[in-house]
Amino acid sequence: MIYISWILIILMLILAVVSIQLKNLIAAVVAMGATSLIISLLFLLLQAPDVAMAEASIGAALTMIIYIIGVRETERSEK
Amino acid sequence: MIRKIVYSIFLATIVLALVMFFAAYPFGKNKMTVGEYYLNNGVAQTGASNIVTSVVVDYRGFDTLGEVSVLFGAAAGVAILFFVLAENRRERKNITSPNFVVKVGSRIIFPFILLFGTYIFIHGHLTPGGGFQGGSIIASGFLLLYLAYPGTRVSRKKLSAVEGLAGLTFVLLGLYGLMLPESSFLFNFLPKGQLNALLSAGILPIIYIAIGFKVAAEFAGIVDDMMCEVICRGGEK
Amino acid sequence: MNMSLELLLATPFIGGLLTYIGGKVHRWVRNIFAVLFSLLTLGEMSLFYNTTFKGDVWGSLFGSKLILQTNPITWLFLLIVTSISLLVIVFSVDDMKHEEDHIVLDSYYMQLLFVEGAMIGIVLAGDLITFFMFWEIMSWTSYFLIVHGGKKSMDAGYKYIIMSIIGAYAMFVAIAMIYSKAHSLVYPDVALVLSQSSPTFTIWIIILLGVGFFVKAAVMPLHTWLPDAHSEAPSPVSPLLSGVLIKMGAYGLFIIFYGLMSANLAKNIMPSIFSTPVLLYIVQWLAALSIVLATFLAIMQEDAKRLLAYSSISQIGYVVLGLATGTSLGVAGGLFHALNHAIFKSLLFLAVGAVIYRTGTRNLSDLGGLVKKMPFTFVALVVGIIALAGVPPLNGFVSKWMIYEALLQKKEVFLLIMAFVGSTGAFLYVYRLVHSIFLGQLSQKHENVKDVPILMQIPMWVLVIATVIYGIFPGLAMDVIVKGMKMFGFAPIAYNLYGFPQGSTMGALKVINIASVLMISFVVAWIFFLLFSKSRKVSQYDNYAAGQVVTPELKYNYSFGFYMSFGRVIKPIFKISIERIYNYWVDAAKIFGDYYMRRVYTGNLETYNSYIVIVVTIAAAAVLLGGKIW
Amino acid sequence: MIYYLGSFLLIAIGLYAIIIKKNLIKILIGLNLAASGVNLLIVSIGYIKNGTAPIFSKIGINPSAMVDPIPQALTLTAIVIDASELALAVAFVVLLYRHYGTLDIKKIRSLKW
Repeated sequence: MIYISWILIILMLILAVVSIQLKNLIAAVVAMGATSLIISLLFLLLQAPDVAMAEASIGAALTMIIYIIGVRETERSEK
Repeated sequence: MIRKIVYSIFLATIVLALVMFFAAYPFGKNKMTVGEYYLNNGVAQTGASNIVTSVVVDYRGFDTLGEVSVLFGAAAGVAILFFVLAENRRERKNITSPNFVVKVGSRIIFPFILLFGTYIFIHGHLTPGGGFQGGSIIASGFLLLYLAYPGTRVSRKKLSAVEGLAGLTFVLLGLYGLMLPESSFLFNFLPKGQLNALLSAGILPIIYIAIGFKVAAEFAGIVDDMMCEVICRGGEK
Repeated sequence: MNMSLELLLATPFIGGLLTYIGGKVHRWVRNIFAVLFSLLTLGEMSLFYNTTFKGDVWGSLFGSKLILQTNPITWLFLLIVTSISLLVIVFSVDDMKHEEDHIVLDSYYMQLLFVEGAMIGIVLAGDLITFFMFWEIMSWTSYFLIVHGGKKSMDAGYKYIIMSIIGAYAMFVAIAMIYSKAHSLVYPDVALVLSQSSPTFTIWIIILLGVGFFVKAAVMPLHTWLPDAHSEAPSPVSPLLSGVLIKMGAYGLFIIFYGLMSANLAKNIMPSIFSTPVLLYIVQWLAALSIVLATFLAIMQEDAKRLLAYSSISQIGYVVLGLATGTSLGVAGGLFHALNHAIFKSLLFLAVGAVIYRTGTRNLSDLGGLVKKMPFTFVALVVGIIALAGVPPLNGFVSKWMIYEALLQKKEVFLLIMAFVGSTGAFLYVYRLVHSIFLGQLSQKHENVKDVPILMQIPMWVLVIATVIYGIFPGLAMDVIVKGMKMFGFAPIAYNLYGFPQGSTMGALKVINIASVLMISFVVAWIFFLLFSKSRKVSQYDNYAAGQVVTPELKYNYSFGFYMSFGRVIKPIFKISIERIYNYWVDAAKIFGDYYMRRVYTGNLETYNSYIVIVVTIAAAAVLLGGKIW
Repeated sequence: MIYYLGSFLLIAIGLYAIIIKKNLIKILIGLNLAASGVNLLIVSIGYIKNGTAPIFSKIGINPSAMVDPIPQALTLTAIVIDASELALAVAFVVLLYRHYGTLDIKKIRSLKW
């Protein structure tokens, strides 16, 4: 069981690095959303279902949409 | 490049310090003091089976009030930024209409999302979830609606009425507690009821429902402002 | 006599809401509601006449009971609040017509009624929580009233609310300190705790509460909000502010000096000067300084409402001076002067408001010669200034006389001289007011000015009649005051309807006699003036100025810099201006910001971000080196 | 322990983005990642080995086998605040872009002197 958390955390870190290194901002934002989703899984593993729900619905969904709208209104990619 | 190296050293220091600092708090060991009290007495004192809820709404209810106010401030800030301060308004963009499947699907799913969100915040004191989660789920339902039908807008007046009423409920319930002889803000004056029954835990579900409405209205407002910024600017206002 | 106090308190608030809703229907519904509800409040209030004591528990907060109570002293202040509010609302109906936005007007009337309700709450409060709650409601609603007056009033209101908040914080700290000791905030409990705790504690409480009341009463070092707020507020609001709102500060001082802290207590915990406890003595001096300095400032004003505003500071100085004497004569004089000042200052502000309504200006040098155009307003203003200057038979005389007498009996000669100077100076500035507005030459653009509509005249007439009645029959007010002061442990003063009989604590005084002597001498002087004057009447244009023939367009009779020569004499006094001290600190802060803070706040986002990381790194390094952050 | 390490690294990655990146959206992403890392750290402090969620879904659950509810409650509010603040920040970014035509913080210089 403990490997699940190892795998998830490593995946989370990789996604985080990807999200700050990608030049395409939409892709970066999506990677960040995926990071949030993995964090919400980690919350579930940490026996925090309330926080997991909040992170999944707010951190992953709403925040990502807000970012996407923001990117749409500005520039698609980092120069 | 030197900047990157220097800052990397800084960050390494920070991480190292965190590791050192948390060596004193080993992972997975019991280190509760206040939490233990809440776990042991929470059910008897608040009647809610979800202790997180009883902490959020009852023990630390005042913090939650402040937090909801921050949320309100942020929502108001977004609205102000986009509708008051924005000077150069742009032309209406051509949004490609979503396809038929998305439209019909969202029309079918939307009520269920609302129902699901409502379920989550009504059962906030019994199961995981509550006002924040349910509210944001409802807001994401509205988001779906915006995506499927670009150009639809929720009436701002109704949103602010809902939001204001919910906030007022929260504050008035809290203030009523001050008027009672026991006298504390958010005093739980209703009967606690039976554990794990829907109608239990006194004022906790009422407040969480109010929070749910407030969060839903505010996030829907934020999303509405944002979407409107993309879609309907220049056309309507 | 079964009126409940809650109903009295609730009437203006409910009325305010109904007025707001009524405004959605029609503006006359709103106006009639506003007038009716304030009339109703006045009627309910009048039922409490002669009630010696009545207390009601209306709720509880923090485990402390919330109490409403009434006694003759509160009745006196209720009379001021409700009657002036009613008149102001009646006056507003025509005066605020120019405001087109009906939502603004609806909320204006609502706020007027809310201010009235809040002040009723302050006066009726029987515990400090109720007091503080309504105090805050009063501060905020009156702030919103002030900012109705246009662009400049925003700044004035800002100043007002900032100072009010500072005062309220001081009060709040005091209340919290009391609560931590007494666990109850009902007045008798507080008095008990104050009498048992250490002198330092009591003195701190008095100082902290006093700061809050001083701000509101605009006693000298804390008065800077008043001239701006009073002059920039809409003209119907100024009488409410000046006549009523600053009296709440005086009422608060009365409560702490004689309600929370008995006279003996003050004498026991601190040394006395002239048999006055030292703190009260300081208050007396501050009040006396307010009287003199504000009078001088009022003399130098060019703006009619600003003149009256400074005059308010000086007159509230009399009230506070009287209240701080500690003798029953002085306190009675102070309370009586509070009533009198409310009446005549409201009258003056309304009269000036009427002039502004018709001419659109309040700059004294632009006005003149309006006596034939606005005779009613002229009469009202003249009555007001005679009362203000303290000439019998009008009402300012008796109360000032009582304060002088109290000071004389305590042999506080300096304060007496200062009070006299203030009274004499009052003649100067009120003469300026009546001369510059009504006498002199009529400006051509005011040829078509008419007197104000009847709804604006009625409040002035009511106040004129009240001025005369309370002037000739001071016993009417003394009746209430003496009865109330008995409850606070003061020795009764002998009085009768016409003044004071022989053998009372002060000498015999019968206003009618003095007034008739004055009248006769006035008539005699007039006759002499008519018979033996050597002046010759000429037409206005039969004249020349600096070699130029006077034409109707040319305003010959400028009244700019009216007291300039007097101003030169008193100039040294204004070298040290309190506002300048405040401004000095503002400038110092600005310079500091410009020269030093800009080095830190460079405006570069990267810099700010690196600050965050550097600070966190320093904290981390502290952890690594010391093992603990603190 | 891996949770601690993961959250530390997440915080570090977020801070790295905040100070090194020049793009405003990237800075916000970094902020968001750092905030998530802090949330994860706080919740993992409250974890107890083999603990259950702090919900008395049946009568008779032993309270001492439950994880700490307080970090969870605090994190719950923190997440909501993060989201709303970031919405505000995005609004600011959009307006800044309108005004300057760029997202590069090097080029947004009008506050400098």
